[in-house]
Amino acid sequence: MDMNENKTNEKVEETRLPDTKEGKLVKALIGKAPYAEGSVRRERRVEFHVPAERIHDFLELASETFEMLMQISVVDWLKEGEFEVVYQLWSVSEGVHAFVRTRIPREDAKLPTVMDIWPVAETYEREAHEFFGIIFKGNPRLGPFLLEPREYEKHPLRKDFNMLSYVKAIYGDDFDRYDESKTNYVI
Amino acid sequence: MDERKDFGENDGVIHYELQEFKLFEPLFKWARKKSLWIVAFCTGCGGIEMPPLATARYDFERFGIMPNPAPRMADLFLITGYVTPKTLKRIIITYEMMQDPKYLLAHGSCPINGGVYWDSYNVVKQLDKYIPIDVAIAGCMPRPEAVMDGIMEIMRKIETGEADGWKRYRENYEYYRRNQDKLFGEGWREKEAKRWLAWI
Amino acid sequence: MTLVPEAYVVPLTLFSPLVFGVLAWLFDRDWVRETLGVIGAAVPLTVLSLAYEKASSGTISYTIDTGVFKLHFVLNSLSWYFAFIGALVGIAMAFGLSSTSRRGYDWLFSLMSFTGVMGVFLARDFVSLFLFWELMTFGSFMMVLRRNRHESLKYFVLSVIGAYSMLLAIGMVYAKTGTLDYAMASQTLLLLTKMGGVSKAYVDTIFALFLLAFGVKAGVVPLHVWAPGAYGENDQSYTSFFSGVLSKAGVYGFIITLFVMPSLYGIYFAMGTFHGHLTGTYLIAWAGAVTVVVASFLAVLQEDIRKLLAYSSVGQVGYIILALGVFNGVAVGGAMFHVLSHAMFKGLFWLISAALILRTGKTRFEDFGGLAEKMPVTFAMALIAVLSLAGIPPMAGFASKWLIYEGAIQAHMPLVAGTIFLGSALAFAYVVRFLYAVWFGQRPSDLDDVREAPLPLLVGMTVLAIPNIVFGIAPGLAVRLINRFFNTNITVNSYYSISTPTGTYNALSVTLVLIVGLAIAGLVYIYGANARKIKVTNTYQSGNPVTEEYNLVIRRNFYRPLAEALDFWLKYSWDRFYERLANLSEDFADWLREGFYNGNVQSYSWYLAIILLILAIWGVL
Amino acid sequence: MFDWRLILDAIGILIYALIVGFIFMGIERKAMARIQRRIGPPIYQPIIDTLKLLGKKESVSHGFVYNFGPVFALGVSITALLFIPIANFQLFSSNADLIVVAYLLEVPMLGIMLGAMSSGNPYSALGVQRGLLTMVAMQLPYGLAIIALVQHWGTFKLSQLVALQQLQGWSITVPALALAFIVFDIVFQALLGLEPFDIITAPAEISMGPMVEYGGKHAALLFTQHAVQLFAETAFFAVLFFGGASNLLDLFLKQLLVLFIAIFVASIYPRFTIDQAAKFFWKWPTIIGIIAVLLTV
Repeated sequence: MDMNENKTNEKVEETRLPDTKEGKLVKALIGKAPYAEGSVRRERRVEFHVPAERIHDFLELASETFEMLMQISVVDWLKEGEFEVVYQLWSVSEGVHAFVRTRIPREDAKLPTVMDIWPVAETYEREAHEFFGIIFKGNPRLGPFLLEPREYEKHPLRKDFNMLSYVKAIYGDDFDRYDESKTNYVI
Repeated sequence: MDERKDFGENDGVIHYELQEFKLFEPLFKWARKKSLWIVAFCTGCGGIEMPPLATARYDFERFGIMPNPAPRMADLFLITGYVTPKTLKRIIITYEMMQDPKYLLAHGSCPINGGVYWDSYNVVKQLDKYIPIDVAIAGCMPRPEAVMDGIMEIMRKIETGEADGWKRYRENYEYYRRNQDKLFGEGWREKEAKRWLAWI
Repeated sequence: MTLVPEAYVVPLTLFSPLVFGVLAWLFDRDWVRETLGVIGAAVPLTVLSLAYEKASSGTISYTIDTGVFKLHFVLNSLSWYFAFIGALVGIAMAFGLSSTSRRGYDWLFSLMSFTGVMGVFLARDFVSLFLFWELMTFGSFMMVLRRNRHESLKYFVLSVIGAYSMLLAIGMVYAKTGTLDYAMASQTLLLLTKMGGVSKAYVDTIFALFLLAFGVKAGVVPLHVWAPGAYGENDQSYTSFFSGVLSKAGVYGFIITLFVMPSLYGIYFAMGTFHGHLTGTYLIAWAGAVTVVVASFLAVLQEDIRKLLAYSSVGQVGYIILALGVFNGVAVGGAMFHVLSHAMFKGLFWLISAALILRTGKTRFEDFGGLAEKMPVTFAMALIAVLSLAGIPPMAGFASKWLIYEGAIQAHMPLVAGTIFLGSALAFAYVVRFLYAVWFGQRPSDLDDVREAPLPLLVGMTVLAIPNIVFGIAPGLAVRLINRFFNTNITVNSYYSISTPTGTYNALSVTLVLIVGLAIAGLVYIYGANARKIKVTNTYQSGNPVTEEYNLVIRRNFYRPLAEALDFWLKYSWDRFYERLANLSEDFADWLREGFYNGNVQSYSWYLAIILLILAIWGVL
Repeated sequence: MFDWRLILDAIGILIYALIVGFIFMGIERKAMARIQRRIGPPIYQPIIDTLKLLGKKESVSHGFVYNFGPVFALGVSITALLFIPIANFQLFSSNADLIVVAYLLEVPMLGIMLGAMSSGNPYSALGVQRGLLTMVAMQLPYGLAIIALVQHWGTFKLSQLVALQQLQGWSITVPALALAFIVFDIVFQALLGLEPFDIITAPAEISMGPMVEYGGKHAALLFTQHAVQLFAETAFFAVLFFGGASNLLDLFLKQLLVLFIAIFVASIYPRFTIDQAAKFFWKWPTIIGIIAVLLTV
């Protein structure tokens, strides 16, 4: 049963993936990690979608070809109630840039840390934690990081952060261009 | 030790006696105008306007202006763009380290009223509540010509004695200090210094 | 002279330290011990000062007849000069010891080595030289043994090698000449050389053995490995004497081999010349040059205050050896002068380190900092010592170095002279390291209750600091003394001005012009705004606020880039070489023991048979 | 008792050296600007700068040594200047010789370092470290160049050196000394703190190096010191290799020549790191220096 599924999957991928360096990379990786979906965006740019519970396994596999973690970025999809965490990897040997996307619910935003694969992930995870409130289990240094101490736990880059009232509270009278009744502001 | 306590946290930056040079004051005034050294402290996007100013096209060195990395020798502090609370702390510390007379020139609209970052939680809206500005240049970003014009303006003000930001800072120190403390919280210098210990 | 009869001068100088040392050891009570010790150290100084007139114009001889052989001692201007320097540092050491040491043991052995040094300086024959040499080595060895067994063992092994080679050389001299008196021995030797009674190789061997013996004590590279440990693992007050004077005993030995036995000139000529330089002295000059460079580089890279000073001491003695090897009047005069100035500034340095270690209990640079405010007088002394060591003009260190420069360049030894330039820059580098790490910057919080050094130590420092300035401004004083016993080719125009055949140095005019310059600069300074004192935390750190809690000062690996530039050379170490050699010989001895003493009676009888056979072949049986 | 003529000469030369030194600093900036196709500041700009620094109404200090450092540096620079024969003014040069002057020209650096270190700023410590290591690196070729010179002329006295050169032709006309000249010129870049050996101040990197904590009158003193030092060093160079001078104009032209060589080299070379500088100094300049000294033995 499984075997069959895998075969069909492979066939689909084969038809979809171009016969280039990138296509081969994706194919090889998907072969090892059937739970992930992969595609080629353009030359030197590939993309994977991975379920959140398998992200650590996948990144461990991927780290064989993609030696470097360049960044961890987060997108807040408010209407869908999800955060999309994007691990940006770079393959030094192949010269290919990979986006590994995974989605987690906003209410229970938890992910395993990848510090054991790339120690540099510590910094990126701290940043994502501070700005979005995602908890990376296993990272020992989550806590106040870049922002002013008073902004900790406010997660200012979340879409539902009430920027205007926060700014009003801090800067008070300086914030003179803010008017509750207006809908459009001219800068 | 006791004397220092009286001065408080800022180490007597404000409460000291000025030297009066009665005889040579006009000479020194001329020299101050002709030799403005800039603290190389580029905040925000205006920093990128500095290379054209310094290089062959505009060459501000012909007016005796020189970028100087050490604040103790410098005279002119350029705020080149928006100021975040974090930068502002450094700006205040550097400004207090500069020796009187010192001048401050603000680039662009951000230091004036927040500019495009008017609704950002992280950009200081009105810089002259925290430190005194001598000349502000409007624009987003001002072209090098405008900056040159601002520098000419500050030279004129030095000559007429209008550029007295450093005096205002000393006289109204309580006011500035109150605003700073309101934004950063009391005892921010020591707290901030300790915050960075974890990084070292 | 009337105060001390002539007959008592030498014995008082020689034995009063030892006698008082024994007394201090016996009456081991506070105050009593210190008083006795200081008296013991003060007697030679007093006696020598009183004997100045007599010693500089003539000689004071003294003979001890032990029945088997006679020990001759002579106080002439050369030995007076050395003994006086020794006594001056000795009194400073005694003052230092009275605040750093609380043990009769220290007093006994430090004063014993004092006596030993005096004996070495005053001796006129090889037996007394050897006896007092061993007394001196024994005293200093016991001082190290108390603190560190391993370092004392290193010192012991090298000293024993030195002692044996000296004994061997003396034996070789005695075998051919039948006398032990310096003058007689050298004259006979010269005569024999000329008549062909002594082969060239024989003389070369004597020369080499003496150089080995004295080189160990002077710490010539590669025989310097004992110095850092023995200087460091010691009472620092005693080290001021150890490094200031005991190393000079080695230098004095070089002087004996080179000049006191004047006929050895002939021997140098017998060794031939190399590019117009006498081979023998040329080798000494290069040994000195290598010592200067190696030891100075190592001093720059040290992380421990005692190690830095120890290596610097080795390097400075290297200057003296180098100048002796240059072998012209000016350079030898410079060497003699440097003996004086090195004893003064390095003694001062060690007393300062004694004060620092006494008050803080720390030795590594990373634990010090910001002490200039807490120990201002010690700091002023340190500044004098630093200026003198770095050779800043109106200081004794400059005058002596200037003579060495002139001598080396005049002698047309350009590469040797080049190493002096390098060595002086390195000296700048390591004294600045010392100043920076210990006195300036942010103070570690555990040093907040450090007090000024105790009074006796300060007195000792002052005793050594004053000559640094006096002989700096009046180099003529020292050169005049040196001219009494050695024809240096240096003209003394006045107390303040000396000139060599090619150059001139007027210390007073330099001092005066410097004072005028400082006055002009001071006027500019005074005209400006009044300076307001600020805290050490009010410092530019790219706008970051600075807190007392983190010490920003660079304390470790200050000269890292230099270590990087030298990484190829730093892979090799004499220390490791000797340790490997020691291990090898240990293994070899083990192998011998296991091979020979295997408990088998049969093999023992075989050894006996072989030995008998050998003896039979040799014709003994 | 006093030699009034000598004292007047000294005062006159001091004032002259100060002005010309400042002008030299201005020329340095102006020439750099012209090479970079800028207009550049007026050549009297350093005087304005110094006046402005002196006219600062506030002054801070980190303690006695911090104040003493610049004063000491300026004092020693003045001393060094007065022992060099400047054109037809002998000043005090009969009282001291080449070695003394060479030493005195290095001591100001120690003064600056002493003061800078006492501020406790890590940037100044870094600058001090680099300054001293540059000194260690350059000292060997510097010494070799001087040795070659002395061995050839057989005297340490600067006035005799000048006299001999005026009789027998300038030093650089002697082949061995021409090599020494090359070495000395490389070292000269480091003495003046110009590229490629300007890592001591490294303006864009470690904020002015040792001088980071200096401002106001202290910085004015350091500027004045730099002017005097610049004059003294160029004059020293001219005396050693260009046969001194018979009048001030002659000397000025020779100094200008030396200065322009330094400026042109500085404006086209990037900066060495400190271990690169050490390795460089111990390679080519040392080899050339050794050849020079062996040729003059």
